[in-house]
Order: sequence, then C-alpha cells, then structure tokens
Amino acid sequence: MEHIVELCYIVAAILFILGLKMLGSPATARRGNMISSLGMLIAVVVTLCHRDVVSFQWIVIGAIIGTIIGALAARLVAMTAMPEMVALFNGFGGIASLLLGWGEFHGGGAVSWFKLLPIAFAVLIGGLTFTGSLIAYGKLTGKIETKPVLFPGQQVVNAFLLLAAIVCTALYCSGSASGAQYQIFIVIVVLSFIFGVLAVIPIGGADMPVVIALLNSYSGLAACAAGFVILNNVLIVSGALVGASGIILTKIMCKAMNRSLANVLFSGFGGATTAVGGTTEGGEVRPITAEDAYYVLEAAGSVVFVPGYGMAVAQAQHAVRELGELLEGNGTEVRYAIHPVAGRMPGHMNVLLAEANVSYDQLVEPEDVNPAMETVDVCMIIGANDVVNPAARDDESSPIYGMPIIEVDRAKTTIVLKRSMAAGFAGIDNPLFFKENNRMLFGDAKSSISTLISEFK
Amino acid sequence: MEHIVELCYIVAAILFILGLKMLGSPATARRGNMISSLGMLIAVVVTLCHRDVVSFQWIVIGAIIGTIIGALAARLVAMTAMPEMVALFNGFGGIASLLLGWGEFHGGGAVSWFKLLPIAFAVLIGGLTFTGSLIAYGKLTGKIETKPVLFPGQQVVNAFLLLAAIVCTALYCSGSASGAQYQIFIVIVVLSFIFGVLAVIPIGGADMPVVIALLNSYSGLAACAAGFVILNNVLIVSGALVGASGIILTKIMCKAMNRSLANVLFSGFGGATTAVGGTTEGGEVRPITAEDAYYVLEAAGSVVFVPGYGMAVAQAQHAVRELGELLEGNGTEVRYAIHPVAGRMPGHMNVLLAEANVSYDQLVEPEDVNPAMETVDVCMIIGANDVVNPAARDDESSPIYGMPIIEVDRAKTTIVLKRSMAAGFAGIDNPLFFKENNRMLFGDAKSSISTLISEFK
Amino acid sequence: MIAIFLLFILVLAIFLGFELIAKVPSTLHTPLMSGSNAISGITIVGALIVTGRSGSETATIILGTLAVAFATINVVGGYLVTDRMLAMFKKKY
Amino acid sequence: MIAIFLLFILVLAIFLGFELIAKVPSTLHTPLMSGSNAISGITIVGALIVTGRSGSETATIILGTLAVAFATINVVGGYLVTDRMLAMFKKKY
Ligand SMILES: NC(=O)c1ccc[n+]([C@@H]2O[C@H](COP(=O)([O-])OP(=O)(O)OC[C@H]3O[C@@H](n4cnc5c(N)ncnc54)[C@H](OP(=O)(O)O)[C@@H]3O)[C@@H](O)[C@H]2O)c1
Ligand SMILES: NC(=O)c1ccc[n+]([C@@H]2O[C@H](COP(=O)([O-])OP(=O)(O)OC[C@H]3O[C@@H](n4cnc5c(N)ncnc54)[C@H](OP(=O)(O)O)[C@@H]3O)[C@@H](O)[C@H]2O)c1
Repeated sequence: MEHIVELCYIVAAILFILGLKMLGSPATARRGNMISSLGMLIAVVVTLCHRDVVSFQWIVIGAIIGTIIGALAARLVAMTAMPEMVALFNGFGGIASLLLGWGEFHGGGAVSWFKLLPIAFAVLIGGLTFTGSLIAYGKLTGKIETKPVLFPGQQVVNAFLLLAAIVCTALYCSGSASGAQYQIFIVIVVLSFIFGVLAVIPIGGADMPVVIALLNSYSGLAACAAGFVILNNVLIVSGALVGASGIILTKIMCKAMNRSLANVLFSGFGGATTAVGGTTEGGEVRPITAEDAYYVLEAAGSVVFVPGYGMAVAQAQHAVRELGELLEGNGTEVRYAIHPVAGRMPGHMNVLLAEANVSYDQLVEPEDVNPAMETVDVCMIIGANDVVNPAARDDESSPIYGMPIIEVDRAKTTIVLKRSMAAGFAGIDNPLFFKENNRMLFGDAKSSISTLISEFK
Repeated sequence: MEHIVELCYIVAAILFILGLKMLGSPATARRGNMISSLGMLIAVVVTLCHRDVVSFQWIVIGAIIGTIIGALAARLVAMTAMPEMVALFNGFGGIASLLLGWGEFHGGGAVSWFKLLPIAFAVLIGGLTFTGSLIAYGKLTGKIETKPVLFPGQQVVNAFLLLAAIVCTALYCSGSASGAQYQIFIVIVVLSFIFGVLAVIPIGGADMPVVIALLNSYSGLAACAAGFVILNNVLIVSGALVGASGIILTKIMCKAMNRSLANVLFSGFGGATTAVGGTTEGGEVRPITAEDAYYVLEAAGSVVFVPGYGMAVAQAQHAVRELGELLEGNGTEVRYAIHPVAGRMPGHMNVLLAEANVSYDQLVEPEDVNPAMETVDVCMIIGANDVVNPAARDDESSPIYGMPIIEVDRAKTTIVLKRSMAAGFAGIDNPLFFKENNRMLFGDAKSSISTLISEFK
Repeated sequence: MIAIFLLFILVLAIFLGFELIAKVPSTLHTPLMSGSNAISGITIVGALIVTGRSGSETATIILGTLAVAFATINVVGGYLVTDRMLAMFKKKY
Repeated sequence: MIAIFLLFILVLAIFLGFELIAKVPSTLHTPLMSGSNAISGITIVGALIVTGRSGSETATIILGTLAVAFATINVVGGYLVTDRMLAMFKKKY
C-alpha cells in the first residue's frame, strides 16, 4: 500500500509537469490546466488512503469550507481583478504551509534539527508569503495606501528583524532552549508575519505584479520546505516547479521594465514619480475628433491596435474587438500588438482581449511587428503610454531607457486614445504625443471607441 | 564522508545538466562539454574516495589502458569518420554496463529480485548495445556488408529469441533455478549479444546514423539499469539524460527523412533501392562547364551553397569555403543552407563546414532560406540530392513525399555539382535536374570547385 | 540518505521548472501565474496527513483543519480561475 | 522506499533530458551525439566500485577491470572527440 501511494505521488508529479508543459501553448493550455488539476486530485485521494490518515471528520469540514470559498471566489471575480485574486490565493497557500509546519511541531514529531529546520523554513516563508500577499491584495484593491510607505531607519529595523529571525531559528533548531522552545517558535511565527508586511509596504502599488510573482515563487518554496518536513516527494517537486515559475516571471517583468529586482523591492519607485506626471513641454499636440479619426481609419489598409493599461481601466476590450471586426469587414488588415508588460500584470492584455473573443493568432509580439512598422498605415494606441514611449529607445537619460518598446512612432500615422496628457505608470513624458504624424483622441477609451463604432454603422 | 560523496554526485549531475544546456548554442557548446567532463571527473574522483573502494591496483591498470586508447582514438580519427567513432565508443559504454552487471552478480551481492532484475537489464541492454554498435561500425566503415541482410524466417527467429530472453530473465530473477542460475545468466549474456547482431544486420548502411542514435539511447538506458544495480543516483540521472538525447535525435532524423522508426528498423530500406538509381526519364539535362559556371557566379548578387553527402565524399568543404570567400570578396552575398539530414548523420554538414572554418552565422536553416528563395540568384548544390528534391513537395507518389526540403528549384538559377545522374540515398529521381533554370556541373565536387577557384584567380 | 535523495529530487525539479516555464509565451503569463499558484496548494497533502493522524491533540487538529481549508481554497480557487481564463483563449477561423 | 526515490529521480531526469535536448539546434547534433555518448560512460563509477571492493574474487576483479577500461575509453574518447569537433565551431567577424 505504502508503495502504491508513493507511485501515485510520482504520477501526480508527472501530471503537474505535463500540465505546465501544455500551458506553453494557447491551444493546449486549458487541457494542461485540467491535467494539472487531475494530478492534484490524485495526490489528495491517495493521501486520504494513506495508513497514517485515520480520522476524516475535520478533514471533510476543512475541505468543504475551502471548496466553497475557493469556488465562489473563482466564479465571482471580474477578469480585471485577476491580479488581486491571485495574490489572495497565494497568501492562502503560504499560511497553509505555516499551519502545517506548526501542526507538525505541535504534534511533537519534531525532535532533531533535521525536522526542526524545515519546519522553521516552512513557517518563515509561509508566514511572509501570507502577510505579504495580503498587503499586495490591499494595495491592488486600493484598500491600503498604494504609495510606497517609507519611514526613517527602515533598513535598520529590517536588518534587526532578520538577525532576530536567524538567532531564533538557531536556538529553536539546536534545542538548547528546550524549556522555551515553544515560545521561540511563536516568536518565529510572529516575525514571519512582520517580515511580509515590512517587505511589501515600501513597494508602490503599480509594482505589485512583480511582488505577486515573487510571492508566488515563495509559496512554492514554502511548499518545498513543507515537503522536507513530512518527507514527501511530491510536495518538493511541485514546490520547486512553482518556485522556478515565480522567479522566471519576476525576471521577465523586471527585464521588460528594464529595472533590477533590487530596484523594484527597495527603491520605493512610484512614490515620487506621480508628481512628475502631466507635463507639457515638448511641442505642439494635435488633437483629433472621433469623426476625423473615422476618416483616417476608413482609408487605412492596415491597422495595428496597441492596448495598454488604459484599456483595462476603461474596460474597452469588447469595444476594441468590435471596432476591429468592423475594420476587417471594411477590408482592412487588423492586428493587435501586445507588449509583454502592457497593463499591470504579465499577459494582462492577452487575457482581456481573449475575454473579448479576439482570436489569439491576431495578437503579435513587438519583435514581429516592429521590423515592418513603416508599412503600417495607422497605429491605434488605446490607453498605452510607457510601452510605446520612443524615449526608451532614443533618450539615454530617460529612466526607462533600454526597455524594449512597440515602435509605433515609425508607423505612418498614430492615434493615441487617452483622457489627458497625464503620464503613465513610469511617470514620464512621452515624446510620441508631440510627433507630427500623431493625433490625440482625448476621452475615456471606451466612449471614444464607441463613438468611432457608431460612425462606422 | 558518505554524505559528502553523495553531495558530490549531485554536483556532478548538475554539471552534466548545465553542460547539456550549454551544448544548445554554438557559442557556449565547447565550454558546456568541458563542464560536463568536469562533472565526470568529480564523479570519478569522489568514487575513488568512497569507503567501499579500497584496492586501486586494477583500477589504475584499467584506467590507464582506457585513457590511452580513448585519447589516441579521439586524436587520430578523421572528421569524416565521426559516425563510426561514435558507434564504437557507444559500444564500449554498453559492454562496460554488461561487465559491471556481471561483476556485481559474480561478486554475489545479488540475492533478491530487486537487485537481480536491474542486473538482467544492464546485461541485456549493454550487450545488445555492444554488438549492435560493432555491426554499425562495420557497416559504416564498409568492413561488413552494408546492404540489409535479410533471411527467411528472420521475424520468427527474433520472436523466439525474445521469448527465450524473457523466460531466462524470469527464471534467473525468481531464483527458482538456484542450481543453474549462473548458467542461465551466461545464456542471457549470449542472447544479448545475438540480439544486437540480429537487430542491426537487416538495416542498410545508410540508415546507420539512426541506428547509432538509437544505440546511444540504449547505452544511456544500460547506465540507468547499472544505476539501479548499485543504487547510485548519478548513474540514473546521466543515463536518463543520455537516453532522452538518443531518442530525440532518432526522432529528428526519422522525421527529416519522413519515415517511421519502425520503417527504418524493420523494412530493409536500401536493399532494393540501389537498383532504382540512375534513371534517365524526365526531359533534357543541361550540362555546364566550370568556365561558364564561373561567369554565372561572377555576375550573381547572392549565392546560396547547399552542401550534401557528396561534399563529404569529395572532402570538398575547404574548397567550398575558399570559393565562398572569393565570392564575398567579389561583393556577392554568400550563405550556406544546411538541411538537418544532409549527409549521413545529423549536423554532418555543420561539422564539415566548421572544420573548414566557415563562420556559423553564415549557415542558415531551410525555414529561413526557403521563404525568400525567389530572390536568390544562384544556388550551388554541392553533392546534395534528396534534400533538394522537389518531388518531396510536389509528387504525392514519391517515397520521400512530405519530407521538408530546401526549395532550390525556386531560385533564379541552380547549379548542381555531382559526378553522374545517379540517385542519392533514397534512390529516387530528382526532377530538379531537368528544370530549365538548372545546370549540371558534372565531376567530383572538389575538383569542379577547384577549377572554379582557379578561374577566379 | 533520504535527505540526499530529496535534495537530488529538489535540484532536478528546479532545473525542470526553469526549462518548462521559460518556454511559456507571454500571452499565457497570467494564467501561468494562477495555474502554478494552484499547484503550490499541494501543501494540502501535508495538511491532510497532519489533520488525519490518529490521537492528535485538539490544537494540532485545529491547526491542521485550518491548513486544509486554506490549502483547499488555494487549490480549488486557483484551478477554477485559471480554467475560466483559459476558456477564453480561442482561435477563430 | 529507496526504489521509489530512484524511480522519481529517473522520471524527473527523463523529462529534463527531453526539455534540454529538444532545444539543441541541428547545427550541433553531431557533437551532441558524441557528447551525450561520453556522459553515458558514467558507468565508470559503478565499474570503479565493483573493481575496488575489498576481498573480491579474481573473476570479479577481471570483469571490473575490463569494465573500467571500456568505460574509460568511452569517457576519455567521447569528451576529447567532442571537444575537437566543437573547437572548430567558430564565429568570424
Ligand atoms: N504588465 C506588467 O506585468 C507590469 C507590472 C508592473 C509594472 N508595469 C508597468 O506598467 C506600464 C504599462 O504600460 P502601459 O503603456 O500599458 O500603461 P501606462 O504607461 O501605465 O499608461 C496607461 C495610460 O492609460 C491612460 N488611461 C487610463 N485610463 C484610461 C481610460 N479610461 N481611457 C483611456 N486612457 C486611459 C492613462 O492616461 P490618462 O490618464 O491621460 O488617460 C495612461 O497614460 C509599464 O511602465 C510597465 O513597466 C507592468
Ligand atoms: N544526415 C543524417 O542524419 C541521415 C541519416 C540517415 C539517412 N540520411 C539520408 O541521406 C540523404 C542525404 O541527402 P543528401 O542530399 O545530403 O545526399 P544524397 O541524396 O545521398 O545525395 C548525395 C549525392 O552526392 C553525389 N556525390 C557523391 N560523391 C560525390 C563527389 N565525390 N562529388 C560530387 N558529388 C558526389 C551523388 O551523386 P553522384 O553519384 O552522381 O556523384 C549523390 O547523388 C537523405 O536522403 C537522408 O534522408 C541522412
């Protein structure tokens, strides 16, 4: 029996691996997710058959509560609220690892450092993931101050807490404080919570996606640590897979923003920048009415839509798709150029456009659209700003210099849809707005596009 | 100590993985190979420190002999003889697994099926790999009949032997034949040798590269089995890596030839086909002299070389490079289009051109050169035949229909360098030779190109 | 010795994770994030064992039940939300 | 239990192998073949243990020594020949 359980764990791990592999292509991704969930089901069922598991009452209660909450949350969340949902789930994974470690410690199975150390790790990482994710959730929903919270001596406090955590862990593992071991354990729990809070409050709300990816990676590490606690293979493998995934996503986001991870975590980016927004210098701006924009689009042979965060704010994805279809009906070639960090989380625009039923083979990446940009008649920039800022290419002094962009300024005509001259996430000027072949279509993206659509009909 | 040894094995495995990863790009490949060999060194050194290893005399003797032979062979082999060299090394890996299993069995450490079964696998796969590789070596060097050796009842004999092997293995593992166990073991050894011979003789000499890749995979599996014999992690991991690598290479080759693995292994391909070679029908052939070819090349703005097996036969790679440089000096854009199965082993052309000092960024793949083929002025086809056969694209009845090709027939002019109108490996006609914009430059590729070069000077 | 095996497994899984994830196109990064997040709910296995063991104290059972509940939210919510997202990714012809 | 761990390791290594090798461009397939062939000479580790054990019979020692010799040829020859090939892959500017 024991062996069959272990073999089933291997099967579960294989299914996780296959599932992640299939998540690599839009055509197979959904099946991949199901295969991965099948792996989870197998792991759970087989664990319930484990000889150690004898009383089911509390398990059933916990599982029912969890299933109801999880299913409801997954059902009810709006597509635009995905980032905060992921943050919350992530935090729950973290606290589960902490509770598991605590339960194992309380159960008294832990005597040697070989067991105590993984418990300490599971608790520290799990607790940090929990509170960190909650803060990230709060910042994303605007429930707490989204600006970086910085206070004097922050680094000193952090260093002191880190030292305390190391000392406590050492004392606790060595068993030299046998009388006070439980007290020390509680201190570690509390410290882990404080860590999570302190790590995330100094980071600006707009950097939360990076934080979530990183915390995702941590929740994987916590699962790994839990795996070492109960000596379970499948926890270790799955935890490592998740850990790797989170780190890669973090790296991709940092690279696309052309910032280092250290800069994201420690610099308090986004605190000062909001002040810089809404500048004026740089030349003349040429506004355009929806009616004139209609004539431009009507005459175009090829149109590229470049969506950005503004499309998410305006919830304009359905209108954009409708406009795209009208243009196609008009014989125009329509594509959507998606920048990897457009919006506020990786792949944000893809999810929104998918929701609006845009076929994923119409979506193109910057590398594919940039080389032939000169041949594009009209670029419609829908609430994007930083990701089309030519300063990233031309202006070495720009804070985003070096970040890869969609080079819409090389298209024949550009039309920018936004509400004002305000800056985007990075809080910097965009020379594109002042170019001769650029027109600004001011107003909420959704209403502007709706007007355009009515012109077409 | 024990733990340190095991940790070092983990390090060795990591180095193998990193090494294979770095083999993925020409710029890092050499360093990757060194890192992989460093992993091997660590594994060996650490094993010598293992508490079980106490007498070194015989180890030193074996290692010295092996090092001398291996180093000499690696030094002296000609680049064109790579396939047979790899086959030979591969066979040695297989026999080492067999001997290891035998030694472990003889040493008497084996009592439960849990140890006996892996030994049986190590012996069976190791022995098969050994003799199979030797036959492949013989066929590649022409030391034995390269045509498929087929005899009546071959399948029956094979099935009978397989049954015998299964029965022997079962008897031997169950221990139910305790008196005769050693005899049965020897029967297994002999059977494994026979298997290797019988598996490879019915395969034509030109299919040997596929066989070698497959045997490479088997030698990995043998190492895996040996790992289960001595319960050693690093053997299992490395064996699995090699096993996967061999299978992928086999698959790639089969796919590029548009044949199934079963067809390669069992069909006796290449036996009948030689008869079909050298056909005539199809229209008029337009020969060209080296002098006229010179004028064509001299006037060309872009030239693509397409090397094939004939370049290897003629050893023309240095001459080709020289001609390429002369053309470049003349202001012509020169590229080399390499088909994945041009020649007789995967990447064959790349190795030869690298030997001749052609920069690897001048080498392009079919997918990259095909789309813009119309813009190429001259394609020089140097001893290639099947890989440029338009029948693979156009003629559904062709045996190679569906195999991806380099579509040189769409270039403005093609010049084919070969000695006769004989067919290539697949033994089929090539309609390219009869196209209006094609010229045949008959003769050995090396001497033809040398003449061209002297024209240029 | 078990620690060595587990460490080996950890190392291999990390390498494998990097290889697998690096191939996922940016189109799918949001579902990847929530999908891998669901996988991290595998701690549920540990939670089940801690909760279901015989003769545990009440405190252990409470901790375990909470762990089960939270891990279940993570698993169920994570997979469902990912599926909801992926159901929207369609190719039209 | 050890068998389970080894099996797990085997499975992970196979997946990892496929991911790694599938990325190697066809340019490098010949060196890949000989390079991975050299790695399969890892049986040398087993051969060393069998040969070096104390108190073995002569027959075992002979078998072991042969195994060491063959595995060494595979390792040394394989790595050297791969290096020779790869040394030729150069980029000119
Ligand atoms: N995707 C990720 O994973 C991620 C993670 C972290 C950070 N980031 C960062 O986020 C930024 C993304 O660039 P982006 O170009 O997508 O967005 P952006 O630079 O933040 O610009 C968004 C623009 O949309 C406009 N907008 C807002 N609401 C609108 C509405 N209702 N209708 C029309 N326009 C509206 C805003 O201008 P008005 O106010 O004038 O309307 C704003 O300039 C990058 O700097 C990236 O580094 C991305
Ligand atoms: N690369 C691999 O891994 C691999 C493995 C197994 C099988 N294969 C098969 O091998 C074939 C490779 O195609 P390929 O186009 O490279 O070769 P090919 O179709 O075999 O043709 C080679 C041509 O070179 C000519 N040739 C021979 N010696 C020559 C010399 N000294 N000078 C000039 N020409 C000479 C021959 O014609 P003449 O006799 O008229 O000169 C022959 O037609 C494919 O069918 C492939 O499926 C490849």
